[in-house]
This record gives sequence, structure tokens and C-alpha cells, in this order.
Amino acid sequence: MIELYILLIISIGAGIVAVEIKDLLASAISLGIVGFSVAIMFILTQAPDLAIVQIVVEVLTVVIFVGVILKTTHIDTTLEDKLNVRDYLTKGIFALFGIFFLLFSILALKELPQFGMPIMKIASHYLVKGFEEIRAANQVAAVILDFRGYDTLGEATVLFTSVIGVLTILRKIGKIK
Amino acid sequence: MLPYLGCIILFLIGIYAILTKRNLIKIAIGFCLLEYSVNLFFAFIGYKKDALAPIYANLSQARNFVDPIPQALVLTAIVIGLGTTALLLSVALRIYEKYKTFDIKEIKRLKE
Amino acid sequence: MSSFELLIILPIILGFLGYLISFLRNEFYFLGAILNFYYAIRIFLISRKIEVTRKIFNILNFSVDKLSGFVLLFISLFTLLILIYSIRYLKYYEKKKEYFYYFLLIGAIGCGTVLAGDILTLIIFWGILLSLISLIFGFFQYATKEGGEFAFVKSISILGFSDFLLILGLGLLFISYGNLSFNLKLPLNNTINILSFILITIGCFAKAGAIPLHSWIPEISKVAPAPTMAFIPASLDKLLGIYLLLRISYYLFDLNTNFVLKNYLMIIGSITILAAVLMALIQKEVMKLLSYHTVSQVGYMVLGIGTGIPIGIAGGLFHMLNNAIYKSCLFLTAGQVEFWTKETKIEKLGGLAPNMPITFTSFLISALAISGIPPLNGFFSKWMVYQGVIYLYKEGNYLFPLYLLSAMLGSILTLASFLKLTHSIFLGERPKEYEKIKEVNFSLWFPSALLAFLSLLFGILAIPLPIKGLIYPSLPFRIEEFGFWQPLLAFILIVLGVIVGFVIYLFGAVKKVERKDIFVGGELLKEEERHFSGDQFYSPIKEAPLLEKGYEFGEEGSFDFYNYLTAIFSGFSLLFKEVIDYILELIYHQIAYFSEIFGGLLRKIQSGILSDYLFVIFIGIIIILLILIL
Amino acid sequence: MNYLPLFTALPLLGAFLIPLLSKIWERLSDIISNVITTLLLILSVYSLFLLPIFGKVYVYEIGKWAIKPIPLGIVFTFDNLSLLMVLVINLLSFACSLYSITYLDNYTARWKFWTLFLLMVAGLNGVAITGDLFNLFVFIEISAISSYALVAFGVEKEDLEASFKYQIIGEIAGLTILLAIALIYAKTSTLNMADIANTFAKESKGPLFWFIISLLTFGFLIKSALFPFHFWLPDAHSQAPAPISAMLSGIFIKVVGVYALSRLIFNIFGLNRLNASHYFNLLLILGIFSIVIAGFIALKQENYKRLLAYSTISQVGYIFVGLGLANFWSITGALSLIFAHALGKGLLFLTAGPVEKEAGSLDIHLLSNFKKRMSFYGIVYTLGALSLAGIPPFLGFFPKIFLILGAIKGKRFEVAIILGIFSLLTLAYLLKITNKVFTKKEGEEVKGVSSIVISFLFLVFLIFILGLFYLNYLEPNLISKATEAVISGVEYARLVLIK
Repeated sequence: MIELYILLIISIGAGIVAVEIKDLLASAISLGIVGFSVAIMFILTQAPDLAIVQIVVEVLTVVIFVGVILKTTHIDTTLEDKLNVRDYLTKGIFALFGIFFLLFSILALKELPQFGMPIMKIASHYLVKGFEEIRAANQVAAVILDFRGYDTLGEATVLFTSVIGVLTILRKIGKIK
Repeated sequence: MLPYLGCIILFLIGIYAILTKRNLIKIAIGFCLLEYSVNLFFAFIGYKKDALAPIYANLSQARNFVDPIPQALVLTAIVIGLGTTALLLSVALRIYEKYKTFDIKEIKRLKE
Repeated sequence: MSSFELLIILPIILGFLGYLISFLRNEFYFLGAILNFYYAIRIFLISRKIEVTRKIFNILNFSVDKLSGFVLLFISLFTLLILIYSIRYLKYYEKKKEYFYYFLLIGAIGCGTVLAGDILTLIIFWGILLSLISLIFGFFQYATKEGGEFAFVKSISILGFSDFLLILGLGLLFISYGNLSFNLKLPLNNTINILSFILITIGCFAKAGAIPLHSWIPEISKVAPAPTMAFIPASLDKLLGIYLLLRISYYLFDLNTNFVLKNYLMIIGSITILAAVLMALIQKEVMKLLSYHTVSQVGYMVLGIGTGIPIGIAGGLFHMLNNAIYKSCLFLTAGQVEFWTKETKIEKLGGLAPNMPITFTSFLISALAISGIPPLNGFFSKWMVYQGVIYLYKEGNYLFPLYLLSAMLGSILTLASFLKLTHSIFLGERPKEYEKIKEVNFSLWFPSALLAFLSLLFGILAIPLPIKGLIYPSLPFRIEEFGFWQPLLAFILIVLGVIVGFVIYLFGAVKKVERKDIFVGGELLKEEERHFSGDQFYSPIKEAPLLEKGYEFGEEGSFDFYNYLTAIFSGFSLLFKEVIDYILELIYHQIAYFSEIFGGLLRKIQSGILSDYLFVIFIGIIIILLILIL
Repeated sequence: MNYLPLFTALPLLGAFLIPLLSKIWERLSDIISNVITTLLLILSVYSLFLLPIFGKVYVYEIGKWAIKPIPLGIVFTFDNLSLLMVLVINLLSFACSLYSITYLDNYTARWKFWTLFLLMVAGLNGVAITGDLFNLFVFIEISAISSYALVAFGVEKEDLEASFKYQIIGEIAGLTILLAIALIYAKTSTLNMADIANTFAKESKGPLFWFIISLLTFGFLIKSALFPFHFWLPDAHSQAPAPISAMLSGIFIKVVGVYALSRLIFNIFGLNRLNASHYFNLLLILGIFSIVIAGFIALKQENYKRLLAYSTISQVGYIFVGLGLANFWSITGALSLIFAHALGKGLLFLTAGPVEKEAGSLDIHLLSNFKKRMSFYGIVYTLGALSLAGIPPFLGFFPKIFLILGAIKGKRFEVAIILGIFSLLTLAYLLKITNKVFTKKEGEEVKGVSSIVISFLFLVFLIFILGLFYLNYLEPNLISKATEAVISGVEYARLVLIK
């Protein structure tokens, strides 16, 4: 599983670059790197469907980012300003939060089953029923389309909502005066 | 447990960006990072050592599959994430049109 | 539909009709009040014979017994009389349509409050009443330029807060025992009962205006016109507040089971009597002076009810009735004076008696009644309260001399204060601009004259008419007869004395004033400068014809003593004003100031910058994590 | 009661139909959405009478996957608490959609509004009836995303700013909730709420348990805008169009925040005052802070809608005080307050629409110089304000009394005193608007507009009638049953799974 760790480190590194770099285009590309390494990690964890969707979504996300950046500006001017007390305070709070969150999540994660050994209480039933009753080859498809079909409807609705939302927000005139 | 921790660190980077960065695009990027980290974490939960992707290649195959449920859920979550990101960026675009800046400290007409 | 619904619904509907049809408006309001009065009489007559209960829609539960029957009758009567008065009085007023409608609604809802047969109904009616009163006070808040808004906010705050406590007390009972009717005589020995009793009494005190919740009455008197003052603080709220106090003290609970609570009521009563009358002494405005007396009189009722002695309770109840009668008459007559003169400052008024004889007579009778001069009604109720207080010694309550002393002192000071008021409005020298003033219209003088007549009637025929007819049957006790008082002889003597005095007063003082030019330092004083102001306390008394003789006999010392005493009392009353009224106002201002500063500071957190918000939010989650996981 | 999916399916159907049909005639979208909200109202009132026949919980299994022996599919669980929520949602969304018919003349792109509105209603109804944890998240996101877009519906400078801030803070909450769901799934390997409750009942409460709880609490407290997580609310609720402000303040924060949190805390994790007093004390203290701080800020506000928004934060504080005291009376108070506040605050926010239209501003200073009279709106506003401040006999009176009694029964006298005093403050800041905006005007009277007036009359009627019938009808038939559903804790799991 050494590939997984390498990819994690890559994505963390690319994430830091995406956050810190001054050129917003480079930032969006770095975000793309994170997304693609996530997609490869999905493949490594035996989730090919996820990887496909992730790649599609990632391409879309980067395209949207680049589109917005090209329409506006690609320099992050806010990084040029000197840091003041407020910024240091915010960073201090983040450090405090990070330490506590990491600490508590380590404590909490200890109680979870080990990585690579899920409980699969419901899933074992799914695997049996999905094959015998639905006759589906792809079990993920069986879950999203049959067992949990309502979630998929919800997912489509969310997409629909955001399309209408984007259309709403991009209109030039909202209020009639 | 280490992969889980990797996700948590990615999560914290996202929080860092949202909390300390002042550029709207950077905040949106931090938000995407948050989203990826949670999706990744969810996908890791379903991973089973030495098991196959939950797809039947032939009918008599042994049933040693990874957990399909988190994959289905993450599929939904990824799409929801795309929707929210698109909405966030469209608002950011419009804000730039109106305020001519991405600096969050300049965008403070609503206060008190 | 029985009389119960009609009593409440008819005024509401007719008032609404009047509100809609503007050209017939007065007639409709009048009709509403008349019908309300008619049904009130019917219910009153029924209640003399049997107790009736009635449920409507399974929510409202009405019941009427002898006590609520007679209070109902008087609420309805006051609504009718004061409505007649205000239709004329507010003829040129801007928003009179709404005013009349709310007025009628308040009357109807007040009737409903009295008829409430269980806790829930009472809560509902009490709440509606508060909303209506706040609406009717809201009309006048911009009438005066200075402090109108403050007066409105202050009175609604006090009323709202204390009503909230009252309803909380009722709600506590409701939650603990279910929907109770009012005839249970629960003992006051456990926490819930005592707590809810105290909460309800606070509400009653604010409604009736006992210290320290009195200050809304003088405050609103700056703003509200005379009929509103006569109706709301002087009659309706008195009737309701004291009725409810009596209701919970001896019907719902049994006050005689708790010695401490009895003294709590009596102490509040005594303090109210003294402090308010002392404040009244130094007032320079007619309405404000009258409103402090309104407060002072509440003390007698609370004191009487607090004694727990049947005769004292009967006295308290009788005093409630009497006070409503003469106090609203006083407000109305003061309003009649104001109607022509447009003036409420005492020093600017004077000598109006020959111009307004009916008004003057009504005012005089009421003023004597409130001062407790026999044979008027105020004397009898006070007398009964004194008897109740004296009987306390039989129970071993040795605080009774203090209560008695404050009650009697309060009575004396009331007399003093009203002598001053009567003189400075109606007697003494008349300013020139008031010479052409005539008596007011019939619809204005009739209500106050009727009320004054009632004062007289209830005084002269006190025992057969109100006491045996209304008061005694209403109470659930057997009441001993008057022991050592021969009323008839006293009546005749005092009536004779008063008539003689009155004749001398009228013919001696007003018509034989000798006008002389006054020179100061060789210059002729102008007419305006020469007018003497009534607020120079007791200097008029010295020159009054009745006392001139005594003055000639050289009893200078006694008058000096009077002046001396007055000075002390004035000092005291100033002190009281400082201590009670001022502190309350200070607290109110402090709260406002504090909220100003604090709210301003807090608003700064909302800086408009997203990262500041996230900063605070993440502090929040760190705290949550720490609290929950560690 | 097998019509249960209609609560989400009907508005979704409308939302999908409107973009297609509104091309034909734009006013068709008005008709479709109003018909749908009316149908939803009828359905939810019908459920009020039908639920007692089915017992305490009705479980609807979607598809052919039965809940026993193993809950494979998604289920909808409809108990008395869900019933209360569904009723509130559909009452207010009915009034708001009626109101919007006239109100939308101020905006362009009518059909987009209606689509997003129906999607929000669908999401809220879904949150209230779902019995599946991930499904809950999906519905929260549907309603949240549509509300982000609706807040910016005017696309003015301030609208966009408010929407952006709201979206960032709201999505942090959403993703925190998703992280918590992932942790719950990793621990229990199931998504059915009842099943999760059974699994957690067997486990000891270690750091993982409390970590999950704190993540969920964080997420849902942001959604319900409790201090110190309230910062997005004054911006978002004051910049949205009036009916959306009413929906957000009236029901959104309560369904997505308060309802979801109390469902998880009480019914799934089985917390109560005995086993988790520190948790409830936390809620109590945050609630009191909200009441005090937001109350004082509201007193100083000079903008009509921002004042109302701060008042919402303060009232949410009351609800959380009720949840934090966690005894029968206080929770009855909190649930009644959800009901009363939805109707009352909805009404107040709706009055802002015509006032802004007439006067062209919502600044109280400018409005106090505005000469025309608006008596009808003034009366409506005052009635709503009296109800919110807890003046009997209006609906808003009973929650306050129950909360105070809950505090007394819980031996928290200081809390009772604070609640009493600050309910007076509520009256003070709400009547500030009555005094400055609606009184002492002498100009011509502004005429009411048809559909707006009808929706006002509907809400005023409800506030008054429900107040009168509160103790005799509403409390025993609806609210105390819902309280029982909350109080009985993990009994919920048994009722769902026993079916």
C-alpha cells in the first residue's frame, strides 16, 4: 500500500501549494493535481466507479475555476499585504484548532476498526441480495440505483438545484425598480 | 490508521485556507479540499484488504468484495460537492463584477 | 346565547359597527354600552339568587356569584358613564373613532375578566385587556411633547411585566393542579401555593397601583386625558385589581392560614397610604395630584383585605367601590375644568365655583368623601378598615398600632391636600381670563354629578344600601354588626354643620371679595402678578373667612404649627419622591443606558469580515470539543 | 399513510415541471406551486388525524426492501415529532407561496424563484420525515443549496455578499456533518437511524462517541444559528426576499438545525440529563448567551429586517434553553416555540415586503420620516409582535410559560428569571418598529394588495385561533405527543424496528 501513502503525501503537498501560491491559475491546477491523486487513490482502494466520476467532476471543477479566473483576475493580491495582528490571531486560533482536532481525532480513530477491515454488517447482505434479486454485476450500481435509489434522486435534485441556482445568480438584473 | 490521518490533515489544510486566506477563490479552493478529504475518508472506510472491486466478473466468483455502500454514498457526495462549488464560484464571479475585488476584507457592506 | 355572551359580544359588535359607520358612530357606541349595562344588571339580579356557571366552546368558563355580580355591575356602570362623558369631551379629538372602540372593548373585556370562572379564562381575558390598554395608551404618547413616549413605555413596561408575573402565577397553579375554579380555599402552606400567591398579588398591585408598582399612574396622567384616567386607573383597574386580590385571598386560597403573607399585604398597604399621600401633597398639577391620591387609596383596600378580619375585608371591598366612585368623579370634574380652561397647573386656576356650580358641588362632595368626612361613603369604608385593624390585637398581631397610625395619618393628610385643591381650583381669586367660563354641557356634568350623588347616597344610607345589600352578601363570612357607632345622630349633626359651613363659605368668601389695588414699592402691581397661586400651601386657609375669626383670636401658634407640620411633611414627601419614584426611574434609565452601551459593543462583533466570523466560530468549536471530549 | 413520499415527491415534481411549462405561460408557475403547497398543507393536516390510527410511528419502506430483518433500503419514519415539523413547514410555505404571487412582481425570472422555492420545501419535508442518516444529509444539502441561491435572488451587491458568507459557513457545517456520518458508518456499518441507535446503545461512550457528537453539534448549531455560530444569519435573513426570509427564519433553521439535532441527540444517541448533563448544560448556556446578546443587539438595530433577524437568534436561544433543560415542560415549551415562532416571525418578515416596496427602504430612521400611513400592515405587525413577545391569548404566550415552568421544575430559578426578563426585552425591541414605522403618520393610506393580504389574514387567524385552542387542542393532540417522542429517547428505535 506504499502507493497510497505516496499519493496522500502528494495530495497534501499539492493542497498546500494550491492554498499558498500567488497565481490563481496555478492554484487551480494544483487543485486539479489533488483531485486526480484522489481519483487514483479511489482506484487503489478498489473503487473504479468513484474514480471515473471523480475524474469527470475534477475536470469540470478545474474548468469552472479556470473559467472564473480568466473572466476576472489571476493574481491573488491579498498575499502582498503585510500581516497584522488580526491575521496572526487567526493563525493562532487555527493552530490551536488543528492541534486539538488532530489530537481528538487520533483518540477517536483508535476506536474505529483497523484500516482495511470494515465491519460490513449491511454490506454483506447487499452483496448477497444484489446478486440474487437484482442480478446486477456492478454492486455499486445496485446500491445507488436500487437499494438506495432515493439518494440518487436526491443527488440528481442537488445537481438540478445548483444549475437553477447558477442560472439565478448569473442573471444581470434581479430587482425591478 | 495512517490513511485516515492523511485525510484529517487534508481536511485541516482546507480549514486553514478558509480561515486565514482572504481571496474568495482561495477560499473556494480550500472548500474543495475539505470536500475531497471527506470523500476520501468515506471511501477509505469501505476498503477491505485483499478484496476486489464489487463487480461480478463471472457468476461463480467468490464474494470477497470491498464494501459497496461507502462508494455509493461518496458518488452522491462528489456530485453534491460539484453543485455547491459551481454555485459558490458563480457567486464569487458576480461579487467580482460588483466589487471589483476578491479580497474578503473589502466585501463588508453588511455589518452590525 | 345567554346574557354572558351577549354582555361581552354585543359591545364588541356594536363598537365595530360604530367604527365602520362613521355618521352614526356615537349612537352605536352608546347603544353598545347601554346593552352591556342592561345585561350586567340582568346578570347581577340573577347572581343575587343563585350561582351560575356557563361553558362556551369548552374553553371559556364563566361563572358568577354575588361578589363578581356586583363588581360586574359597577364596571358596566362606569363604562357607560365615562363613555357618555368622553363622547362629548373628545369631540374634537383626532382619532376618536378608534379611541371609542377600544374604550368599549376594554369595558366588555373587563366584564369578561370579572366573570372568568377558571384560571384559563382569566388568563385569556387578562392578556387581552393588557393589549387593549396598551393600545389606548398608545394613542396619547405623542399628545404631549415632553416625555409622552417615556410615559407610555414606562407604564406599559410596568403593567406588562407585572401582568406577566400574574399570569406566570396563574400558570403555575394551572400546571400543578389543572384548570381550577376559584372557590377552593387552598391552604397557603406549600411552596407552589405561596409562590403563585405572591406572583398574582404582584400583578394585582400593579393593576391597582400599590407601591412600589404605582409609578405608571402618575406618569400616564401626564399623557392621558381625564376620562381615560377616570376609567382605567381610577375605576376599572381598581375594581379588577382589588377584586382579583380578594378573590385569590379568600376564595382560591385561604389567607388566614398564613400569618406572614397577611402582614406582607398590610405592610404594603400602610406604606402605600402614607408614601403616596405625602407625594400628593407637593404636586403642582391637578391630574398628577389626583393620581397620587388614587395610589394612596389603594393602600386602604390592601390593608383591609390583608387584615383577615371579616369587618376589615368588608371595609376593603367597600372602599374599593367608594374609591372608584369618588375618584373617577374627581378626575371627571378636573377634566371639566380643564375642558374650558385648558389648564392643569394648580397655580393658574382659581375661583371657578360661581361659574361652574354643578362641577364645584360634585367636586366638593367627592373631595370630602375621599378625605373620609362623615356622612360620605369614604368615611364608612375607612371606619370599617380601622375596625378591622383594631381587631387584629385579638389575634395577637401587635403591629396593628402602626397600621392604624398610618391609615389615620393618611386620612388627615388627604383632607389637608384636598382642602388646598378645592380652594385653589374653585375658590380664591379668579384669574381674569376665566371670567366668561360657563358650566359645561349636560353630557359632561351628568356623569360626575351622578357619581357624586352616589357618594352621598352610599354615605347617608351606607348600612341599609351598599353594606347590607352589596358588600356583606358578597363575602363568605358572617360579619359582626357595628359595635360602637350611632350613625344616624352623627349624620344629622354633621350634615347640619356642613350645610351651615357651606353656606357661609359660598356666600362669605366668593361674593364678598374686596378688590384693592396693591402697591409694592410705590408701583401698582399688575393684575397677573397679583393673582395668588394655590400651591402656596395653606396660606389661603389663613385668609379664608371661616378661619379669619380664629386668626383674630390670636391663635397664631396653631397656624404656625400647621405651617411647621406642613413643612415637615413636604420635606418627607420630597424625600419619598426621591427615594421611591426617583430610584425606580433611575433603575429604568440605568437599564436603558446599559443596554445602549452593551448592545453597541456587541454590534461591533458583526464586523462584516468573514474571517472574523470564522475566528469566533472556531473558538466556539474548540470549546465544544474541550467540553465534550475531556 | 402510504402517501408519505408525496411530501418530497410533490414539490420535486413541481420543481421539475416549472422550467418546462413556464416557457408556455410564465404565470403557470404561480398556479403550479400554489397548488402544490396547498396539496402539501392538506396532506399534512390529514396526517394529523391519520397518525394516531397507526400508533406512534409510521414506517414507510421505499422500494421492496423491508426494514426487517436488516434495514437494507431507505425508510421514511413518521412519528409525532416529524408530524409537528411537517405541519409547521407546510403551514408557512403555504402562506409564503400565496404571498409571493404578488410579491414576485418586484423581481425578474419568476419561474426560477418558484423552482428553488419548491426544491427548498422538498428538502425541508425530506429532512423531517427521513429515517436514514445519509438521506438526511442529502435533503439538508438540497434545501441548503436552494436557500443559498434564494438569498442572492436579488443579485444586488449586498445580496451576493450575504449569500457568499452564508454559503461558506453553511458548507463548513454540511461537511462536518458528512464527516460525522462517515465516522458513524465506520463504527456501526449501517445508515438506518433506528439501527444506529440500537448499535450505539450497546457501546460504551468513549472519545469516538463524543467526537461524533461534537462534530454533529457543531454542524447543527451552525445551521440553527446559535451564538457564537450565528454570524451568517443577520446577513442572509435580512438580504433575502421577504418570503424567503420568512421561510429561513420561520422554519429552515428549525428543521435543519433544531429538529435534526434533537432527533439525533435524543432518539439516536439516547442522551438525556442523567447520562450527559454536561452536554445539556452546554446547550443551556449557549442558549442563554444567545438570548441575552442577540436581544441587546436587536434593541440597537436600525434596520427593519436585521432587527427581526437578531430577534430570531434570540428566540432560537429560547428553544435551546428548552432543549438544554430537557424535562417534559421545557421541551414542550421549545417545541411550541418552534410552532409559534414559525408563524409569528414568518408574519413579521412578510410585513417587511410591502413596507420596503412602499417606502423604498428598510432603514428605521428613514421609515419614521415616511409620511404615508400603513395601518393594516401596522396592525398585522403588532399582532405578530405581541404573539412573539408572549402576550396572551396569542399562540406565543404558551411556549414562554412552559419554558419558565420547565426551568422552575428543573430547579433552575436563575434561568426562569432570565427568561422572564428577556421576554420583556422582546416586546421592547419588536414594538420599536411599531412605534417608529407604523404610528404617528398622517398621510394617505397605503392600499393592501390581494394575495399578500390573504396570506397575512391566514397567519393572523392561525396565531389567534391556535392560541385560543392551545391548551385544549394543540397541546394534547400534537405538542405533548411530540414531546413524548423526544423524551422517550431510544424508544424510537424499538418502535421503528418492531414494526
